[in-house]
Amino acid sequence: MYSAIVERPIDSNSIIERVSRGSNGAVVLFLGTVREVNDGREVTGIEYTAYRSMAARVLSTIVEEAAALADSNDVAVEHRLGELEVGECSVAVAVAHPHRTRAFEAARYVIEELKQRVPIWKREHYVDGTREWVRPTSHDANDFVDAREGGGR
Amino acid sequence: MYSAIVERPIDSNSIIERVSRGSNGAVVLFLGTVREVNDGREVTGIEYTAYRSMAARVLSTIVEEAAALADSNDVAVEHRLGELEVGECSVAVAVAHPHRTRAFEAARYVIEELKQRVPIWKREHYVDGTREWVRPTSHDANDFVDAREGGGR
Amino acid sequence: MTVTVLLFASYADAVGRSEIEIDVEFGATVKDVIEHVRKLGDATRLPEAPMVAVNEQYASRDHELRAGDEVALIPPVAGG
Amino acid sequence: MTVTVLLFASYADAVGRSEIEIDVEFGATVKDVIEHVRKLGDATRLPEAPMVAVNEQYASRDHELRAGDEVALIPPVAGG
Repeated sequence: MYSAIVERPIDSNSIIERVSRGSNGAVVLFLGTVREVNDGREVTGIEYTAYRSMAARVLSTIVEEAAALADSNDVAVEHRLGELEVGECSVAVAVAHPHRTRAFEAARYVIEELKQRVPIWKREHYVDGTREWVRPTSHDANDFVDAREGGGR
Repeated sequence: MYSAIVERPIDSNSIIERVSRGSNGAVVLFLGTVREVNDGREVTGIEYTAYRSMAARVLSTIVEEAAALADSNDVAVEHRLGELEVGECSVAVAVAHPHRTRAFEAARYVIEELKQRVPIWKREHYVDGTREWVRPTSHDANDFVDAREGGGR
Repeated sequence: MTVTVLLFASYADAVGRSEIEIDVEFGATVKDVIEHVRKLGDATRLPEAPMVAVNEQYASRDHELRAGDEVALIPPVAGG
Repeated sequence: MTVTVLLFASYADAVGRSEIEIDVEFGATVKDVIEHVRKLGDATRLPEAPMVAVNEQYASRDHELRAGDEVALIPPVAGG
């Protein structure tokens, strides 16, 4: 198991290597990358900040949960902080397992839980020079956070 | 969209690069690798063969289906043939999408359909020098093939 | 009429060949080809109803063949 | 007793600070700290019921605080 909050570019190969073993037949890697357009606005970059000590702790807990779910210790995640350009990788999750179903499930679990529980925030920088803190959207599975927050956008 | 049957090592980075674009926020990569133990027998390597022209055709069809499912052209797959050692990658699937749910679904679709429909076979080589054609197992989701084949193991 | 039969993996081992030209009656089906091939090899290793592709498309047992068709007997696939 | 309040992202912007030491009554809860902080900043930008962590663990509004606790007001998280 491996989890880290980093301030340097993420190397997806090194994340894969952390989980690869001869007993595993399947590796699932998820990469989150900075999109050039979000909610119709052209983005030039994103700045990630965190409640760093808690983020590291929650991330580590999520990896332990995913490992228990998959019955495998071969779960790794890295989240990057700081200024990222369009196309750069903000998060990488890798899970290896003898069988692919478990690898897919555990990788999905890590990214969904990360997005709901890890105290990390991002501020998008737009072409017009403005910047704005991003609220979670319901494009994927963030409804949970909106509900907990008692508000929603 | 990209699909290929190859006889050289698979470079997962090049597969990721084929689908990465600034409009995508999520990349899912699946790697199938040769396991050192299968059904309790110690494996030294695997030999993959195919009905090559049909395999290429079916693989291409599956990629088109996954692209339609995900509403994205950023779907790529490579399957290797020949002799592979333990730990080597036999198949790589990459899907990129603005949103992660679709990327996960499409990547899963490609590998499941590949395992059910693409005419590729593998012969495992064991420590004791014997070799055997591998029948699909039901560890994951190959029940479909067993059913179609009217037999099962 | 003549059709080409392709055999792969365990089926090729069972018959001892990977490609055969066979003569079949006009109007012959996939089923007829399977029966023909099972007599050539170790029939216990060739199932009565294998998956079959005709000209690279999966086909049913009663699919009617034409001269020159490529009929592939497809063992349980195991890619990935 | 004194607790440390941590503010992040939009909440730090709303209050103009990222860390505050505040005095609260013995037996004060998370809710009391939130009310205190909302008076310091632009309350319209600080919700009445934000997510809160006490000593790095998510906590409910009626969680009772102890001296020296680190109380973090957590804006909607947006990692990934």
